[in-house]
This record gives sequence, structure tokens and C-alpha cells, in this order.
Amino acid sequence: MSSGSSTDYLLAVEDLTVSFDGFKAVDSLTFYVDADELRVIIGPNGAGKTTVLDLISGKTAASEGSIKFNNQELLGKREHAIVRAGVGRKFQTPSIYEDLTVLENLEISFPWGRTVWGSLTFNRTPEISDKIHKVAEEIYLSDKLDEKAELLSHGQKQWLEIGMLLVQEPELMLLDEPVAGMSVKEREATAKLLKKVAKGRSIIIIEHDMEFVESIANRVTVLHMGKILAEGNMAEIKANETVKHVYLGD
Amino acid sequence: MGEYTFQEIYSIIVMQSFGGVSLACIYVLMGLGLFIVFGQMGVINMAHAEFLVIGSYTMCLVSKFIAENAPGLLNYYFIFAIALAFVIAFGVGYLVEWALISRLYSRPLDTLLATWGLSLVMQQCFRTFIGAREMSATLPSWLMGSWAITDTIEVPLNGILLLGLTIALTASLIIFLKKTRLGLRMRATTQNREMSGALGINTKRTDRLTFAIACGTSGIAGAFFTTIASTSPTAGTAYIVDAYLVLVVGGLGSLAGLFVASGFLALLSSILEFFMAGSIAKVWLYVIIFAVLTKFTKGLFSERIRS
Amino acid sequence: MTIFKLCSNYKKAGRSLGAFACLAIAAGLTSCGGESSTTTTTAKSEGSLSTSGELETFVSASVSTIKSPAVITDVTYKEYSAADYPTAEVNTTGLAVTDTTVTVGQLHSITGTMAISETGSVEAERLAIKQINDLGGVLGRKIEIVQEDGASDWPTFAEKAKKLIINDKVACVFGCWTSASRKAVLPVFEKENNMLYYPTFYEGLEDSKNVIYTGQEATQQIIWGLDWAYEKLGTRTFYLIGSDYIWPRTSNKIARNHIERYLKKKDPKCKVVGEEYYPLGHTNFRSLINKVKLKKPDLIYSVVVGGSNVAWYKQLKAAGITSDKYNLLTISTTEDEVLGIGGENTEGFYSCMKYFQSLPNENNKKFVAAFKEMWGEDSVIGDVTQAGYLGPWLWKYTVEKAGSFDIDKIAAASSGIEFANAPEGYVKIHDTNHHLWSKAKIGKFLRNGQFEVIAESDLIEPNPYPKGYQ
Amino acid sequence: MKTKSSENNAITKAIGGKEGLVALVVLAVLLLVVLPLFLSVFRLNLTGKYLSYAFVAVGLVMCWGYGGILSLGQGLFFGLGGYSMAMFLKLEASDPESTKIQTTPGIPDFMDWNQVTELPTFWIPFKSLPATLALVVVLPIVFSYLLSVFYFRGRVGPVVFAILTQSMVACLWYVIVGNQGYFGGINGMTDLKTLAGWDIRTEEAQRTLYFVCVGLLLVSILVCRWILATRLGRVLVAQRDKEERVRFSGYNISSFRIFIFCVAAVISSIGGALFTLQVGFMSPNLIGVVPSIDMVIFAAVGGRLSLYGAVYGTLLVTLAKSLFSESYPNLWMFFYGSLFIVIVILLPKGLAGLYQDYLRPWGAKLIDFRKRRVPVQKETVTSQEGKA
Repeated sequence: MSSGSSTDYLLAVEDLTVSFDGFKAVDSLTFYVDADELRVIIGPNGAGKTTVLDLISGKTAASEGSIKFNNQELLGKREHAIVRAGVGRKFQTPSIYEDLTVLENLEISFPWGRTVWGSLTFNRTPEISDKIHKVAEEIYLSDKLDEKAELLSHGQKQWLEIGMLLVQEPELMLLDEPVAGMSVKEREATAKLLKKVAKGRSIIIIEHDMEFVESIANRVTVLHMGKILAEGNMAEIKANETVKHVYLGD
Repeated sequence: MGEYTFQEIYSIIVMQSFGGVSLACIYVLMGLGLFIVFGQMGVINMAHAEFLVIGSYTMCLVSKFIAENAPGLLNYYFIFAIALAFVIAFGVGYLVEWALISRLYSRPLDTLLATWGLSLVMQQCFRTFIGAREMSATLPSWLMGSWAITDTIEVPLNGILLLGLTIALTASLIIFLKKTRLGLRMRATTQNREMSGALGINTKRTDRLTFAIACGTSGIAGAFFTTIASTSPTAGTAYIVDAYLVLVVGGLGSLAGLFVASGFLALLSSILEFFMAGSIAKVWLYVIIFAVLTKFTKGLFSERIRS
Repeated sequence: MTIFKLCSNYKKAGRSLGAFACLAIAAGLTSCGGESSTTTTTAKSEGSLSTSGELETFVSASVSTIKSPAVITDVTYKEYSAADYPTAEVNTTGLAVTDTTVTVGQLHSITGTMAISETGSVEAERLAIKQINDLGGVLGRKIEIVQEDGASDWPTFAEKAKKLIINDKVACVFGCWTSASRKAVLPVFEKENNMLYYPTFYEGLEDSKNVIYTGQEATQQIIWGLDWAYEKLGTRTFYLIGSDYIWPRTSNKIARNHIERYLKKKDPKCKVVGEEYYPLGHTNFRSLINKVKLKKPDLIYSVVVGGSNVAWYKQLKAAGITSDKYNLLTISTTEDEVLGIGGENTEGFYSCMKYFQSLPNENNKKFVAAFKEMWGEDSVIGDVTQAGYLGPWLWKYTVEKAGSFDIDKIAAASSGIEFANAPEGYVKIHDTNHHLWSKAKIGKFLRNGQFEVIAESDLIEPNPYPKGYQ
Repeated sequence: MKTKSSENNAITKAIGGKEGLVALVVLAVLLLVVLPLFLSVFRLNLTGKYLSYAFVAVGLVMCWGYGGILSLGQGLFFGLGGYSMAMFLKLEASDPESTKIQTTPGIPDFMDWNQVTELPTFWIPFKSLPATLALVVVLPIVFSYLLSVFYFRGRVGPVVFAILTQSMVACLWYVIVGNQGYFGGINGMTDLKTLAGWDIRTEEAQRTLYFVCVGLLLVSILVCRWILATRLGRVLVAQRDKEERVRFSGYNISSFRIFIFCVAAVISSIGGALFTLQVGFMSPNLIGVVPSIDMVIFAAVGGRLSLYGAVYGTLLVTLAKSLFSESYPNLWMFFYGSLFIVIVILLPKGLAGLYQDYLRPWGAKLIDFRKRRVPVQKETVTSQEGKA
């Protein structure tokens, strides 16, 4: 219908559908994300949450529908193009470069010199290291800059990956279960971190842990069988019968 | 081709297509063993071709032995030789897996190097213990010559046999994989090692058997090859490239792909070879394959899986 | 018919008048006479004369020939003692020659794809050297061998050749098999100035001061053979098939020229209906065979080499192309290959070589016996193997004629060297090039892998740069 | 001033700290001083021939070891360089004077034998040396680009790509063998004499060429080390180990893969050209499937992550090859084959691994690498180790 439409939303997902040989993992999904919004997507396993992120970030190709980001179509773009457009993606299991130090991890994500030639001539200017240190500050790793990433704790790895996104200055961050396997303290810290970084950018988070969701979300989307079951703030969702039935129920 | 009668051209087309079929059979036979080892286990076995050669040698030696000691049996040794080819190749494969491959599952590309070394050693073994000269099996008399369907159409008997054997071998392989317990175990192991292990499948043993059976299959294939080509220590090197290429074109781990690819390549080369000379035909065959693969980088038969 | 051929032969002999030595004409005339009487015109009735010991001599005037001399000056058993030839005099260029020994090199593929073919040559050369040593060696010096492995890899050949010449200072080298390996070592031999005895029949177009070609160059094998097929098999249409490298291509070029320029004159029906090349080691000839069936040539002229042979003949047989329906003449299939092919697949076809193991002459019987004694009963001897056997003998005679091991002296002395009791029969190094005068023979494949020799030429002059065939 | 500093920067990066310097010096001394002192020109020339394979091994370290792209077809690029050079030399060797015996004088002999009556157009550039040298670099770039761009864009798997490259080299082999009139077929191009009038067969020439070869080898190693020391090096390793992550850091991986594949190709091609110059001929048997795999073996033996190791690996294997084949002609294949197996099973990291795990800890006691941040025996970009 409105695949040609221009919206004032940051992200407009319309009629998004993808099927893996017959099985529709995401089924004519439509939702919108505002600028500066922190959206949480919840839903039982196999609801298609991760797939949605895959679709937005270009990891998976959609069968039909449209994904507009700042009114530019993302479908059909390659991952790196989408990233350069301003969409950052964090994976479910922390995906960082174990062999490199925290500093190098952050540096390699730095949005300059991402072409062949650019990376050949890349030099660590003071500007860059300032930026990196600032981010390291935010993700509580400024004292570990020279440590090898593999020596970090699980939680710290999660943070590092978030940091790697921050360095890219994305307008939209896609986070897949950022607090999975974190201690309670770490969760709180993470919540604080996310709230902080949410300023000036939008974030889509997939999360199971309801307390955490409650602590950060300003809007929640419930997915079920690739379809939207309910959407609204936490209170509404909790009140929703069907959601209780299919999700909170079990 | 003005100067030829329709009759002639018709019969040539028939014979040419049959030639194509036999070539397809050869590709399939080359690919079957790889399909298991490479497609299922993900092991790159550069010595694959040498297992084919083992089969060929078994055939030759048996026929030589029979010819010298019991010429009367010359018409029937075939079946026995094929069985033996399987057994020997199976045995060697079993040893190789135990001694070499089992230590390298985590490093596929290293397997490539090690098995390359292995293939060199095996070649030298053939040379030292069997001899450097070309060998070939004396075919049973009922296998020689051709069957004249019409007076212009003649179909090679060994081609017909080749076709029959290929079908039989493939069928039994499929049945084995799909129906038997061992086959089930194999597929389970290749699909999810940890889980199968948890379910009490002895994955080590299964791997060993899988590899050995793959080698055995190649052994049989090699035995068939004696009906159409020669056997020499280095005969294998002629197969290895095509064997892998067929598998890649088909799409790794897809048996259907293997067949389609074999047919496709055979058809292509039959046509090309009929209209141009050997070497150039080969070049064009490759070029076309490369072109096709730029479109289907995962092979013709790659199923779309959920990332 | 006979009359016609008789005259035509006279004409040809006449034509060759200017070209060749009177000896040649004499030979031509006499042999024409002899030949016209024994000519049989029907395509498929070659008398099996070989049983009776002497062979039918088929003479074609397209090649210049001479009869082998009746009286042979045999030098084999002349005694030489090292004392009469002090090392300082016979070896002025620092070769590995002592008062008691002389070191030669042997360079063949022991490993790799060519090992199959080269084994025979290695064995033959070693036999010859052993026999020479038993007769007291060369100039009273025992021959010692340094063997190197070319590993079927041309750069390795070059590398090893360098090693033999520079490090081991060998007095000469017996070796190489493929054209490629010879081409690879040739610059080495020419630069370091050493002598190579090369046993394989090859494409010609070459005549190096540093090589003695003990095998036949292309024309010696092809032209006479084609004439024979033309006369005796009555073939008019030819299908040329070869492996894809220089020797088969050059051979077929010469064959084509001969068919289209010379045979056509005799009978305008003569033509080449197809010419095809397949990579070495190619094993699928089905398409080719179908093309052959489509063209129905009188003669399939096969220059298929090495392993491909097996597939080639097996698939011919399987496709119903057998000697009772088709004629096939090959210049590339010797007893060695038949071993792998299996006699039942080649039975009844023809091969044109200068040597067959079954040659009925006495020298050959001795040679075969000695070979089998040294290398085992089941060993077979092909054309190249025999040519390999010639190398050491020719070198011995040359050295003894020159009275020196110096390469330049040998190169000079080579011309006219005779080897009277060579297994293949009398051979002689040409006066102006380094190839051999030798007789071509036609052998008919037998089921047991041997050949029935059914025709023999006179000594054919080697002609590495054949005029009119370029 | 600024450019100057950045140049210095590049050079220091390339040398890579104390340890890098040591490794460089050791290799340089070995190749430039020790060997020429102790080897006869014949052996030296052989070493030069082997070193021209080392180029390919170095290229493989780049695209396989660091880039994770295994190519079983490097012989293709080796051949491009080798044949380009051979074609130039052949044209020079077949001037009308020395080829007057031919039907068409002035063209290479093999053309004459194959009824080619005039020089094919694509041969004409090879009449000029500069053009040839340019082509030695340009051809491999063009080919490697065309042969990889579609596959990398289509995200072909590493194994599939390896097999593709293998078929590519097989294909080239057929092209050469099938076009005897244009490329000399199986025999290759033999009897090459002079380079711009300079006789390359003389001892001095071979000695000089050896030094040229070593020089270029060291230079290309340094260039590679510089590449690896830049951010590109890090991205390379990153995309090898964590493809997805790199994509989502906004890198277009395929272009990086193409780039490193081209780099490897060019280096191999240079090696090929030097091979032709030192050996004096080029033949398809050098660029077949088998030699291409041998070249991978060289890199593996040296340690696929060590540029210096690649050189040592090549020398070791080729040396073993000619020693075994000289002393045990009938058995050397056994040795040679088992060598790979042993190396792979016992020394997965090759010679460089040996060095890291045993030599360096021992050496570390003697010298103290103050600058080193990275723990020993970890293979990372920041530790391309040489061997002492």
C-alpha cells in the first residue's frame, strides 16, 4: 500500500514478509519507530524477533514489503550500506574480535576509512582516540583499553559490542538481548548505559527479561508467529489478555 | 552436414547421447564418494582419486590372477572383483580415518594438505608395489564389443553395464543412508555432532564408518572405470578436478544436485566435443561452468536455510 | 594394375634421380622390380611372410632409401686397452674419465606420469652398458652410471641435466623421452657442450650438434607407412587423430601433406576427412568415435600417446570399430602400450615402427633373450626401448673411432657410424645430420600383445627438415 | 615534512619492531651473503628458482593465512607472469637471423611448426620490455579481479572458492596446451637466450638475477607487512574470523577480499617472471593443478601466518625435494608425501609455529621485547613473526 509513502518516522516497516521455504517467519509486519524512541520487541521463541532485526539490518532478504529508514528504502541494500546509512546491529551472543585489544576493537568500528584505500591510509588521529576514550568511558571499560578482548567477562563483552556500535554513531541501534547472561549489577549498569545512549538516537531491543524491559522501554511491541500481537507502553501490554495468554502465560 | 543422410545423423545423435549418458555416469561415480566425505562430513579428501585407483587396481589384479589361474571363471570374476574393490577401499579408508582424518576434523583446510600428502604416498605405493606401467582388466567376453540396435546404431555394451551399475550403486547408497540404522546415525552425526553424541551415538565410530564407506563406494566406482579407461599410479590426478567441480556445481551435500550437475556437465561436454577439438572443448566447458557459478555461487541445488 | 604401378615406380625413381645418390637409384630400380613381382593388390591379404624368417620388402619412392650393405665391417670385438689411450689425451675437457672408468649420465623419469614409458629405455640403456663393460668397456674404460630422475617434470629435467654435466662432469647422457623434456634440456647441452643420446621417435624439425637421435624422425615413420597403406590396404580417405602436443601435430601435418600433395597425384580420391587432437591423459573418446563413424574413413591414422591409448582402443572396440570393419594404422602404439591396452582390443590393427620385439633376425633374438634375462621374463620391448639400447653402442663406436671422449671430437666422428648387429637390423648415423638411417616396418597387432611383422622398407634416409612438408 | 614523517611511519610499520627487524636482517643476511658465499653458481641459480616459488607462498600467506581465502590456483598467476616474460624473451630469441631456417622467419619456432604465418596481435605488446614488465603486474590484477569479483560478491564459501581456483588453473593449462601455435603447448617456451641483449644464461647473469630475485622478494615481504600493519590488516583478520561483525561495522567485505586476492596474484606473477628469467624457459607443467597445490604446501610448511616463514618453508620443501630425488629417486615421493602429513599433524603452525613455541620463549629470555603487548604463541596481526 504505502511502500512509496514518505513518513516522519525514523523507521517505517510496512507489510514486511519473509518465508523460508513455505514457513512465514515474518508475516506482513507493519510498525513504526520514532526518532529518540527506545522500542522493545518481546515475544515467545520463534516469534520472529531476531528475524525482524536480520531483515532491517539486511542480513536476510525479505520476500515482500518495505523498510524505510529516514525515508530511504533499506530492502535490497547490502549490510555495509545499511550500516553506513546509520543502522547499527548487535548480535545475540557477543560478537567481538577476541584477538584484538579493547582499543583496537573500538577503533576498527570507527566509521572512517572503511574502504580498501581508506583503511590502508588510516591513521589514529587524536580526534579518533578522544572519541574512543569517551566511548570506553560510557561502557565502563576505560581501564581495560589495552586488554585483549578475550580476557573480558561476558557482561563486559556485551558492553564492548555496544561500544563498538556507539563508535559508529548510528541513528538507530538494533540490540539482540543485550543483557543475556549478565549479573544483576551488570543489568542495572546496562540499563543506565542504554538510557544514556538513547539520547539523540533510536534503539530497538529484543529482550526476554521483563524487569529489564520495564526498566527501559517506553514502547513495547509483542510479536507472535511473525505477526504483531500487541503494541503500546508496558502497562497496556501487561493488561492485554491475549498477550498474557500466549506469552506471559507460559 | 549436408553430405549425410538423415538416417546417419539420427543414429549419430542417438549414439552421441548415449555417450553423454555414460559420461554422466562417470561423473556420478566420481562424485558419490566425495558427496559423502565432502558434502556430508565437510572433509576435503585430496586422496579421493587414489581410492578410485585402488578400486581399479583391484579389478585389474583380480582379472590378471583369474586369467592366469582360472581362465574358465573369466566371465564371472567381475562381481567378485567389485565386492573385493569395496572391501579393500573400505579397509584402507578405515585406517586412513583412524590415522589421519580423525585428528583433523576441526581443521578442514589442513585435511586438504594432509590428504594431498597421503595421495602422493599412495601413488608411490602403487608404483612400487604394483608397477609403473599402465594396467587394464581383461573384460569378460560378454562385455566386449557393442550391441547393434540398427545397422547404423551401435551401443557399447560396457556403457550399458556402466549405466546399470551406476543406478544400482546409487540406489543402494540412498537406501543405505535413508533406511538403515547406521545410515540414520550417519546423517544425524553429520547434521549435529553434539546432539547425536548426547543421544548416545558413538560419533567417533560413525565418522570412521562414514569415511570408510565413502572410500568403499569410490573403490567400486574405480572398479567400473577399468571397463573404459586404463589404470596407472597417477590415473587419479585426472579425476580429482572434475570430481570436485561436479560436486560444487551441484551444490555441496545435495545428492540431487550431484545428478543434475553430472548430467549438465556430460551434456555440455558431449555437445562441445562433437563440434570442436578436445582441448578447446574442455576449456569452453570450464568457462561455461565458471559463468554459471557466478550466478549460483552455492551450486545449482542449494536450499535456502534460515540464517 | 601391377603394370601401372611398376611404371609409376620407375617414374618416381626417375624423379628422385637428381635428388639422391646413385646408390639410392640402384636400390630403387632393383627393389621396384622385386616389388612389382610380390605386389598383392587386394586390400586385406597380407601374406604372413614373417614366419618364414625374411620379410616382404615394400619400397615407396616417396622416401629416399638405400639397401643395407651386404658386407658389414663389424667393429664390435676389436680390443682397446686404456694404456694405448692415456687419459690426458682422450679427455682434454675435464670430463669424468679416469684410467679405468668413464662416467656417463642417465636422465629419465622414474617417477610421475612418464615413468610408465621411460622404464623401458632405462632398462635397455643399462643392458647395453652392461654388455659393453663385459666386452671391456670403452677405450678400455669401464662405464659407470649416474642416474637422475626427471620426475616427468620438464624444469626438473633441465635442472638434473645441469647437475649431471656441471657437477658430475659426465662424458655423455642417455636420456629424455618426451619432446618437451628434450626441448627443456637442449639449451643446457648446447651451452655446456655435452652429448645427449635421445631414444624416442620424434617430430624432427631439429638437428643439434649435441644430440644423437637414435629414434626415427617423423618422416621416416610416416611417409613410407602411408604409402604402404595406400598400396596394400588400398586406403584413400584418412582420419588423423592425435594427442595434443608437438609430435602428433607435426606427424599429422606431414601425413596430411603427404596425402594431399603426393598420394592425391596417384589417386584424386585421396583426402583427409578429419583431424583431431585430445589432451594427454584424455579418457573419453566417445564423441570422436562417433565423428569417425560419421566420416567412415578407409584408414584411421592414430598418433594417440601414453595412457590415453587404453581408453582410446577400448572405446573403439566397444563402439564396434574393429579390424574387420576398419583399418587403423598407428605410429605411437608399441608393445609397451599394448600391455596396458590388452591385445583383444587392438587385434588386427597395424603399427608402423622401426622395431618390433618379434623381429625374426638373429641379433634381435639374442637381444630379446639378454633383455629378458636381465629384466625378467615378462618384460616387453618396444620401439623406443630398442632405440635406447642403440645409444650406448653408438657412443662406444663413436668414441673408439674418434679415439677421444671430447664432445667436439665425438660430434665430428659421429657421421657414418655403423651399428651392424643392432636388434632392428643394420643402422648408420647420417653423414650430414645426427639421425639414423633405419628401416621402417609394419606390424600387425596380435591378440597376445605382440606384432606380426608383415612389411619392411629399405634403409630410409633421416630428413629432419623435410622439404615440401613444412 | 608531514609526508616524510608518514613515510617513515610506513617503513617502521613494515619492519615491525625489534623482532621484525631481527627476522628481516637474518633472512637478508642468509640470502644475500651466506648462500652466495657458499653455493656454486649452479646451486645458487637453483635457489633462485626456488625463491621465485617463495613469492607465491608469500602471496598465499596474505590471502590464505590472513585473508582466509585459500587459493589452489596460484599457479595461474605464476603462469601469467612467467609466460608474459617468456613471450618477450621468445620474441627476442627468434629474430629473423636465428630463425631463417623457418618457413616464416622472425616468429617463434613453435608458431612456425603450427602453420602460424604471422605474429598474433596479442603478442605484439611483448615486443617491448616496458610493456612486458607492466603486463607482468597488470595481467594478474585484471585476471584475479575478474575471476574473484562475482564469487566474492555472491559470498561463495571458502572451500568452494578453493575448488574453483583449482579448476581455473586447470582451465588455463588446457588453454595453453590446446593453442600450441600461440603458446607453445606442452613444450612451453624453451631456449630463451637474452633479455634486451643481455645473455641470461651466463654465470654472471644468473648471479645477478639471483640478487634481483632476493631483492624483490624482500621488498614484497615488506610491502605485505606494511599492509598488514595498517588498519586493512586488522580488517582482513577480522573478516576471516568474524565475517558478520565486520559487515555490521560497515565494511564491504567482498572488496577487501578482492583486494587481497589481487595482491597475492601480483606477487605470484612477479615470482613467475623471475622464474622464467632464471630457469630460461616456461612450461604449462609449472602452472598445473599439482604445482599449484605444492605452492600451498610451501606456505603451510612455513606457517601460513608468517611471511618470513613462507620463504623458509619454500626453501626447506624444495630443498628436501631435490635432495631426496637425487639420493633416492625411487623413494622420494614417500618422503615428500609423509612430510606434509607430519607437518600438518605435528606442526599445524608450520616452522613459524616451531619458532613461536620454542625458539622465541628461549630468545625472549635473552632479548627483552619491551614493545610487545601481545602474549606469545597467539597469532594476531600485530605479531607477524619471522624465524631466527
